[in-house]
Amino acid sequence: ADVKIGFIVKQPEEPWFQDEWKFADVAAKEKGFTLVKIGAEDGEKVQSAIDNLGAQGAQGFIVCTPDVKLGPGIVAKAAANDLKLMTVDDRLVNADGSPIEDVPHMGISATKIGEAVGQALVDEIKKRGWDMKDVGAIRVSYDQLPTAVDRVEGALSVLKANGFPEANIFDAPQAKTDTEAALNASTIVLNKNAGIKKWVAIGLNDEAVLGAVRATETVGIAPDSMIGVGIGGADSAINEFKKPAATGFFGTVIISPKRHGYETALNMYEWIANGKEPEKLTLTAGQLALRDNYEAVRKDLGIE
Amino acid sequence: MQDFLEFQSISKGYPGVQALSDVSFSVRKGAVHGLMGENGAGKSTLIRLLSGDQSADNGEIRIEGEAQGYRSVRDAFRAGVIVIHQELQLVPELTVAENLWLGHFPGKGGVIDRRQLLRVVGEKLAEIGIDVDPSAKIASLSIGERQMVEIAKAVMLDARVIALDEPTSSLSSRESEILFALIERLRSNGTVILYVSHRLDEIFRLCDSLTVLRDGKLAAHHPDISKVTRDQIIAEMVGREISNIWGWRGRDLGAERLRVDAICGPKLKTPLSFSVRRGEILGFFGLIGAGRSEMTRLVYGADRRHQGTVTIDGAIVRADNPPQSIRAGMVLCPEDRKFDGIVQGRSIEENMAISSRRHFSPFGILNRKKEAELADRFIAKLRVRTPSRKQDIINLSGGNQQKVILGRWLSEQGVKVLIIDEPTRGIDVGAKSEIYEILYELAGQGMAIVVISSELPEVMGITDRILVMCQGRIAADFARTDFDERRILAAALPDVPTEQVQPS
Amino acid sequence: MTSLKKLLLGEQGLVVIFAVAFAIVALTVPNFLTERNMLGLLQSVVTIGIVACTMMFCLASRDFDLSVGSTVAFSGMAAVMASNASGSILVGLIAALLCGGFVGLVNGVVIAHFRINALITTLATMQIVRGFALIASDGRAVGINDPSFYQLALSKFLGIPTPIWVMGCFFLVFGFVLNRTVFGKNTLAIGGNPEASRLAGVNVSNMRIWIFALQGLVCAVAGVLLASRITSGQPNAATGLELSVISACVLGGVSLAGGRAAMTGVIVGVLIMGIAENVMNLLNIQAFYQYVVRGLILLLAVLLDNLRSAAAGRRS
Amino acid sequence: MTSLKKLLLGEQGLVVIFAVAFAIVALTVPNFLTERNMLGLLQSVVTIGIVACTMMFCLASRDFDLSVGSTVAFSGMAAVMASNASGSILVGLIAALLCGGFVGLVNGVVIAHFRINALITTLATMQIVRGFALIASDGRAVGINDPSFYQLALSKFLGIPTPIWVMGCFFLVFGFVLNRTVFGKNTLAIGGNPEASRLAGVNVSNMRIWIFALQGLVCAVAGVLLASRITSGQPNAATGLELSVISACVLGGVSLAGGRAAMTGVIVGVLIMGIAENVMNLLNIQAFYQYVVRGLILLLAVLLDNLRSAAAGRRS
Ligand SMILES: Nc1ncnc2c1ncn2[C@@H]1O[C@H](COP(=O)(O)OP(=O)(O)OP(=O)(O)O)[C@@H](O)[C@H]1O
Ligand SMILES: Nc1ncnc2c1ncn2[C@@H]1O[C@H](COP(=O)(O)OP(=O)(O)OP(=O)(O)O)[C@@H](O)[C@H]1O
Ligand SMILES: O[C@@H]1[C@@H](O)[C@@H](O)CO[C@H]1O
Ligand SMILES: [Mg+2]
Ligand SMILES: [Mg+2]
Repeated sequence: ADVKIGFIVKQPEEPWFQDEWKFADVAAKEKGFTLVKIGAEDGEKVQSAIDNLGAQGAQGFIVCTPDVKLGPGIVAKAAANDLKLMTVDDRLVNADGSPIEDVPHMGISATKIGEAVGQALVDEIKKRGWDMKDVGAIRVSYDQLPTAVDRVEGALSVLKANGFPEANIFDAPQAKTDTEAALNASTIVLNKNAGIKKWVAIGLNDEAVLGAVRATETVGIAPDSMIGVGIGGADSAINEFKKPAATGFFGTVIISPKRHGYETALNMYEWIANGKEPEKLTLTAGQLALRDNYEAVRKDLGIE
Repeated sequence: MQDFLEFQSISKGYPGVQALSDVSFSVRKGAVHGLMGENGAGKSTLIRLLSGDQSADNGEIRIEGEAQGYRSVRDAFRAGVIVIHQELQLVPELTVAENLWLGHFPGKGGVIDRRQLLRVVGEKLAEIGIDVDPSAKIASLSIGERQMVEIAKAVMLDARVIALDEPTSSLSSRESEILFALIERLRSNGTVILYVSHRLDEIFRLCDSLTVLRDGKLAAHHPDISKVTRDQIIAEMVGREISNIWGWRGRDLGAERLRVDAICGPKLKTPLSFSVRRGEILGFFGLIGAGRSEMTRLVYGADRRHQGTVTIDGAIVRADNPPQSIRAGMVLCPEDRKFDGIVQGRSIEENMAISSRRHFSPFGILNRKKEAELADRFIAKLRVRTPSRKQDIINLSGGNQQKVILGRWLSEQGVKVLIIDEPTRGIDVGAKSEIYEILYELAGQGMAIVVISSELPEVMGITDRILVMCQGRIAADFARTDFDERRILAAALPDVPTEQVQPS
Repeated sequence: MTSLKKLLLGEQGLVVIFAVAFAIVALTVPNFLTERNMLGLLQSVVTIGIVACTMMFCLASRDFDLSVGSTVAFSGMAAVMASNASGSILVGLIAALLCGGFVGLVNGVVIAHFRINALITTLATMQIVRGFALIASDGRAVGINDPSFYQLALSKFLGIPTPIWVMGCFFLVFGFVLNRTVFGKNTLAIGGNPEASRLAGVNVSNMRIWIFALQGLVCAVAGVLLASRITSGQPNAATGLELSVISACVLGGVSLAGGRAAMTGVIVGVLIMGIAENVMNLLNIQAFYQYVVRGLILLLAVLLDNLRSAAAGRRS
Repeated sequence: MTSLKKLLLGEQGLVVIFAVAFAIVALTVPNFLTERNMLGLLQSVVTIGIVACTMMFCLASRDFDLSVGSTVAFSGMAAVMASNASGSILVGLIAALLCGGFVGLVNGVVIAHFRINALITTLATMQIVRGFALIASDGRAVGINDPSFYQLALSKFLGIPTPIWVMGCFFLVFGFVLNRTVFGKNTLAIGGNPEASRLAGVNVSNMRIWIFALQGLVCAVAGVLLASRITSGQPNAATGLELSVISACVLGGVSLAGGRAAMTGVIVGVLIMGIAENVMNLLNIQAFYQYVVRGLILLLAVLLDNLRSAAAGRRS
C-alpha cells in the first residue's frame, strides 16, 4: 500500500519546524511516500491531529510535542489509531517524569544544548580576558515553557561551574517569546545595573538573545562588551552574521533540522515499509556557529 | 374617601440638579390623578421613585397609610405598584407575550408554561382591544404598537397603583381612545392611577384630581379638577398666561419648493406623491402604522428608495443618504428621539452642533466659541432646563431632550425643506407655542415645512394643509378652509371607503 | 424571493447552508465521511462545544468572557493535582468544579456589582487565573497518577466516546434552558434591553452572576475532560480557546449585541469550526495558508448570516 | 465631597491618581527614576502608544480592532522586504504604509458596507494578515540589509530617541483631532448613537472606513519602527498587541460602549502598562506572579475609574 506518514510539530510558525518539514519533504520525495504536516499547539490539537491521521489512513507519524508530559496520552492515541510513533526534538515522559523509552526518539536534550551555550560563553569570556566578577549575565527567561527553563539552566550551570558569580545573573522575563519582549525586559536589566559594563546573554532561542543584544545597542554598550549566544541558527541568527559590522550576537548553537527532519522521516518510512525498527534513542549534537564560520558549520550539518 | 397613595416631603437630587424638593400630596382611592408640569419639572422623577427603581433622598411614599420602604422594582410590584415609563421599556428580540410576562413568567420550577404564556396574553389583549399578535417580535412593531403593548403591561398583573408617564405621546386619537376606556375600567375597579401628560384635554377628560409641579416643587394641588380652568393650570405650570397656543396666521405661499414623485420603499409599497410650496406648512395625519414615518424616511434618504424622485426648487435631489439631503437643504427631525435623535454620552452643545458646525469649521477644525454661543442661544430660546450646556443629554428630561434635537435642526443653515416627525412629542404647553412660533417664522422666510403629527388638534391648529395617510397611501387632502375633525378622522380610518370622505 | 432563496435565507438558513456544505465536503474530501473521522472530529470539538453552551448565555446577555481558556486550564490542573494528592478521581472532580465555579463567581460579582466592563474584567481574570495555573504547577505539566482517570476520556458507550456523550447532553440541557425556562428568557431579555428587564423586575445582577458562575462550572467540566484526554494537567492548555468559542457562537448566529441566540445555531457553529480544521488537515493544507483559510471561513460565514438577517428585515 | 475626594474622582482624577502612583513608585523602587530607565520605559511603550492613538478612535466609535498586531507584523515585514529589494528605505516605508492602509481599508469596508460585526471581521483579518506575513517570509525573520534603516530607531534628537518623538507627535496630533476637529466629534457621536448620527448627517460608513484605514496606516508606522528596533522583519512580532492596546485605552477611560475618549487618559493608560511591566522587572517579580499582578492592576485601574464615573453621576 501507499505509505503515508504524519509529521506533527508544536509551533509551525517557528523557522526550525519549517526546516524540519522541508527536510522531511526531501525524504518523502526520495522514497515516494506522502507526508502530512500538521501543526498542533496544544495537547488537544495533538489528539485531534492523531485521530485525523488515523482517519486518513496514515501508518505512522513523527511528533514534536507541545509538552513532554503529554506522553501517555500520545502513546495511547497512537495505539488506538494503530499508528507507529516516533518523537523528534523533545522526548515524551511518563506522569512521573521518566522518559518513555519504548518510543524511538531523535533529539538533543534541552539541558545539553544549554550547556553548549554555556561553554561557548565561558570560552569567549576567557578569550577576551574578562574578569567574571565584572560581567553581568542577562537570563532572558520564559519560564512557562519547560524546555526554555532547561536550556537556560543548562547554560547557567556551566557558567556557574566556571566561577561566574551567581549575584551577577539577572532575570529578564519575556512576556511573549518575541524579540521585542526580550528587548524590553533586557533594557530594564541593563538600566538597573548601569554600573556593569560587560554583559553576556542567554535565552531560549536566537530571538530571545537578539532582544538582549538590541537592548545593549540602545543603551549604548559597545558590541565588543557583549557576548550573546543563541540557540537555533535559522535566519534570525544568520541575518545577524550577515550584518556588515559585528554585533553583540556572538554565536549560536545550531542544531540540525536536516537530521531531525530527513532522518526521522526516513526511519519511519523504513519502519513502515520494511519493518526496520529505528534506534530507540539517537542524540544529535548542537554545534556552535560564529560569525566567521557559520557557513562552514551549516554545510557541515547539511543545511543548504 | 381616604387617602390611598401619599407622597410625603419627597426630595431627590442629581448632580447639579434638584429634581424634586419637598413634594407632598395625596391621591384618593379609585381616583385618576393628573400630574403636570413643564419639561424637567420632575414628573418622571417622581414616577421613578414610585416604581422602586430609584429611591428618594428624603421623604416617603405611603400606600394605604403604610410607608413603602421598597428598594427595588420587585418590592414595588409586591406592593402592587406598576409603572409605565416615559421611554418605552421593551425587549425588541422577545415576543409581545414574553415582554408582557417579563419578570413574572408563568410556570413551575423555572420551566415556562408556554401555553399559558400565549393564552393569557391573547385574552388580555383582546379584552383591552389591542390588535397585535402575541407571538410577534417587538422589533417588528411600529412605535405606536409598541406603546400599546407597553400599556397592556399595566393590566397584566393586578395592581393597586398604576402610573402612566406620557402614555399617549406616540398614540393617535384612536389608540388613545382604547387607553381611555381602559383607564375608566381600572378606575371603576378602585385602582389608583397616576397620569402624566402635557395634553390638557386628556387631563380634563380623565382626571379627578391634579397636581402641578414646577422646578421640582409643588406648584398646586387640586383635589377636585372641576374647580380649575385650563388657563389657571397653564399659569401654574408656566408662570405666565398663554391665550392661544396654536397662534396660526396666514402667509403668502410661493412657488413649489419640495416635490415628491412616486416614491416607494421596502415598507411602503404604493408610490406616494405630493408637493409643498415655499412658506407652506403641510401636515400629515394618520393612525399608527399608516406609514407616515416611513414616508419621511424615504424622502430624507434615511432608508433606501425602490423608486421615485425628490425635487427641491426644481432640482432633483440625488439623495439616498442623509448627508446629501442635508446638503440639498432638506432636514428631518425624527420621531423616535431615543434611538434616532439623541447622541447619548455627549453634551447638549455637541448634540446641537452636530450638523450645523460644518458651516463654521474651516478645514474641519472646530470653532468652539461659535458652538457654545449657538447652544446657549437655543437653550434660552427653547427654554431647555439644564444646569449647563455641557450636561450629558441623557440626563435631561424627555421633553428637554426633544427640545435639543429640535434645536439641532433649527440651528442648521440654508434649510429649504424641514420635515418634523411628531415635533412636540412630550413637550410642555409653554414650549409648544414657542416652537410653533419658530415654525411660522421659518415658513415666513420661505421654508417648506412638513409636520407629521398624531395629535389632531395640533395638525389642525398649525398647518396650512393636511394630507391624511391610511395604510401606506395618501387617502385625502384637506385645505385649511376645509379642516373638519370628523372628516379628517374618517379619512384616516381604514374601514371607511375613501370616496365617502373626499373633500367636495 | 424565490423559494431557494427563502430556504437559504430563512430561519433555518444556517442549518441548510451547513447541510449543503457538509454534503459537498463529504463527497469531495477523501476519508472525511468515515466513522473514525467523524468520531475524531467530534472529539476534537468537545472543549469548544461544551464551553460554547454557556458562552452562548454570556453573549446573549450582552456580556463577554475571555477567561474561559485559563479557567479550563486551571481547573484541569486542579483536578489532576487534587486527584493525585488524594488518590480519588471524585475529589479531583470536585476540586475542579470548586475552582471553576469560584473563578466564574468572581467574574460575575465584579461585573455585576462593581459594574466593570465584562471584557476588561475577564481579560484581567484570564491573566490572573493563568498565573495561578502556572504558579500551582511551577509552569510544568502535571501527569495523572491514576490511569483510571484516563478512562473518563477513553471509555465508550455504544461505540461513542464518553466526552462526546457529555457534549451532547450539554447541548440538550442548555438548549432546553435557553428556550423553555425563565432563566433562558431572562438571559435574552437582559441582552436585548437590560434597562427594560431591570424595570420589569428581573434581578439583572443576580442573573449575570449566575451566568458567569455557570460558565465557570462548565469550564471545569471541560477542563477535567481535557486533562483526562491529554493525560495531564497543563498550565498552558486551552490558550486562545476564548476566541474559538466566541467565533463558534457568532458563526451560530449569537448576536454580540445581545438578545439573540439559539442552541442549534451554536452547534452548527461549533461543527463548522471543527470541520474546517479537520478538512484542512485531511487536505494537507500548509500551516500558513490555514491561517488565511480560517479567517476567510469566519468572514464568509458571518457574511452569509448577515445577508440572512438583512433578508429577514431586522432593524439593527 | 471633600476636596480630596473631589480631586481624585474629578475630571482629571485618573491623571491625579497616576501622578500619585508615579511618585510613590519613583520614591520606593530603586533605579526607577533614572534618565536611562525613563527612556527605556518610554521606548518599550512606543508600539502600544502609537497604535493606541487610533485604537482610541476605533473604540470611541463603538468599534473594535483585533487585527492591529498582525498588521504591525505584516507591514514591518513589508517594509523590510521592500527596502531590501529596492535598496531604498523610503520605498520600504511606502510599502509598509500601503500594506497597513490596505488592511485597514479592507477592515473598514467590510465592517461599514457589509455590516459585519467589527470584532469578528478583525478577528478574521487578524488571522488572514498573520497568514500573509508568514507566507511572505516563509515564516522566517527577514534581516535588514541597509544599516541606516536601524538609525530610524537608534537616532536621537535632544538626547531622546526618535521613536519616542514620533510617539509624542502622534499623541499631540490625535489629541487635537479628537477634541478640536469635526472628525473627532463625529467619531464620538457615532459611538454615542450611530443611527442618530447618521440621521444627523454624519456619513457613518465613510467615517468608519476612515477610522480603520487610519488605524492601518498607524500600525504601519509602528511596524516600521519596530522592525528598525529589532533590525529585522519578524512574522511573529506583536502577537497579542491588540489586547495590550485595548487594555491601555480602557485604563485611560475610553468607553467600550463608545462615545467616551480622551487623549490624556490614553497616554496615562499606556504609561501605566509600561510602568507596571518596568517596575515588576525592576523588583524582580517572578514571571508567573507577573501574570497575576498584571491582571490585578487592570482590574484596580478600571475599578477606580468606575468609582470616578459613579461620583460624576453618569448614567450608564
Ligand atoms: N440621572 C439624572 N442625572 C442628572 N439630572 C437628571 C437625571 N434624571 C433627571 N434629571 C433632571 O431632573 C429634572 C427632572 O427631570 P424629569 O425627568 O423628572 O422631568 P419631567 O417632569 O418628567 O420632564 P418631561 O416633561 O420633559 O418628561 C430635569 O432637570 C432633569 O434634567
Ligand atoms: N421595524 C419595523 N419592522 C417591520 N415593520 C415595521 C417596522 N416599523 C414599522 N413597521 C410597519 O411599517 C408600517 C408603517 O409604519 P410607520 O411607523 O411608518 O407608521 P406611522 O404612520 O408613522 O405611524 P406611527 O405613528 O406609529 O409612527 C406599519 O405597518 C408598521 O407596522
Ligand atoms: O522548541 C524547540 C525548538 O525551538 C527547536 O529548537 C527544537 O527543539 C524544540 O524543543
Ligand atoms: Mg418625563
Ligand atoms: Mg410615525
